[in-house]
Amino acid sequence: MFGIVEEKIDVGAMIGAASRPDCGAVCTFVGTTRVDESGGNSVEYLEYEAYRPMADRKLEEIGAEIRSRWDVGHVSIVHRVGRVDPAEASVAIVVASPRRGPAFEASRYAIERIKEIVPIWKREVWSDGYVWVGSQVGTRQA
Amino acid sequence: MFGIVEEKIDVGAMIGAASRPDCGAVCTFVGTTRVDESGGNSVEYLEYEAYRPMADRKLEEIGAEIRSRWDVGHVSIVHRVGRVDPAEASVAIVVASPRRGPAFEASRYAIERIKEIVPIWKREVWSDGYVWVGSQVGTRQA
Amino acid sequence: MIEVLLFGAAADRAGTRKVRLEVEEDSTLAEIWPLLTDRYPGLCPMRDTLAFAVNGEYARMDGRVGPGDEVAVLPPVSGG
Amino acid sequence: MIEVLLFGAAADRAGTRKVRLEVEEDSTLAEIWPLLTDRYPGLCPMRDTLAFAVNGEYARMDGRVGPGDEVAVLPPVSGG
Repeated sequence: MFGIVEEKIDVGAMIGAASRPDCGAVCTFVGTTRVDESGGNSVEYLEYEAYRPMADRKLEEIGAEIRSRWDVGHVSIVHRVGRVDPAEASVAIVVASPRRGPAFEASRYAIERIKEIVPIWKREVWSDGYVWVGSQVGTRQA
Repeated sequence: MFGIVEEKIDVGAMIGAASRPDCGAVCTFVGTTRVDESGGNSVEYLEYEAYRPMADRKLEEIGAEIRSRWDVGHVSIVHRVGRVDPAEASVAIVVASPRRGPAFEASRYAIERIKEIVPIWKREVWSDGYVWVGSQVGTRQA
Repeated sequence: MIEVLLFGAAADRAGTRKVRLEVEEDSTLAEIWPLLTDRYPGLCPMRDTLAFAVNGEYARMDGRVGPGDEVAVLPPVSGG
Repeated sequence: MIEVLLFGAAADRAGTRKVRLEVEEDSTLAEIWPLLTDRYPGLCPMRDTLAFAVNGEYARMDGRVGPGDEVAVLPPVSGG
């Protein structure tokens, strides 16, 4: 399963769906909203947007890259859009493989590739304004 | 949370407990029963036993090693004993950290250390007998 | 006519998320960029940070664009 | 008296999981091993693969053991 979702991500269900008798390892990466602080202000939440359907397709492409590089039995990648509150998941990657090495390597690869090629953007909404991560454009005074 | 358990592992709940506003990454490793096949026979389930309370203490030690090496906000390691059926989890490791590198590295470290120092043993129960993994002692004809 | 979609910081700077532009058959992204910055000068300083897509796939500045195509203006991605 | 716990393949080979042995004050694991293999010769071929613990912590063959201690015979661990 690959794609952009608007609702909360059910990571437990994703891991359940990845568990197969031909695999001995499941590695899961979850990215969550971290509350940064600076100068008395703090991040209140993150807000994500995506260019669909290109973003869905790029997530599928990452899955295909993984299958071509490693012996894996299952890959799924889900990225949430909209408001994501502190400690909630914005992205979840689940890889099952017969042995543990490929599961670790492929899930790490997936998050790095997401940050390179998938058209998704986040802004940090602070107590004193927002800023688009990566562009440094926003309403916060630097 | 560190320790040996006898019941099914609820990985979703462990990830929920690991998600914190001061962390942006949660990496989870789950080891599951893989059905190997050889010569027309196959693994029916795994059966684990542990030397308690030494095993609990060694899992805690691995947690302490991780905290001394990486900047992590949460570590938990749970290992199940008794019969573990195909695709079910025998071990779950959950690490949350502010940034993703330490979460990946520490969870990989944890599973390698478990395989080195924690007094837990598994036997593969095949359709034609069993074998203690690592000792090659059992009732199967090689 | 082409449809230009703007995302993230680019939508912020332009003050819009979608614009329709009249373009010639067989234009290039390089030719379309000045049409956009004429209308939305706030985009101009972002030029070196932007990527572009045509019909949902990354494209270079010499990539062809014609009537009916969808162009996307993509600031540095920041998913995860 | 000490209590010796056997696990995994070692329990299999000995045919028991627990045995009580009479030992002198200030014995060593090296001195206890022959007492065990006298009683359970099936253990003997495993010698080089085994580790030992005294009172729940890994110990070397020159590790001290005396009455009241718990000794564990540990085949190669295979958790995970």
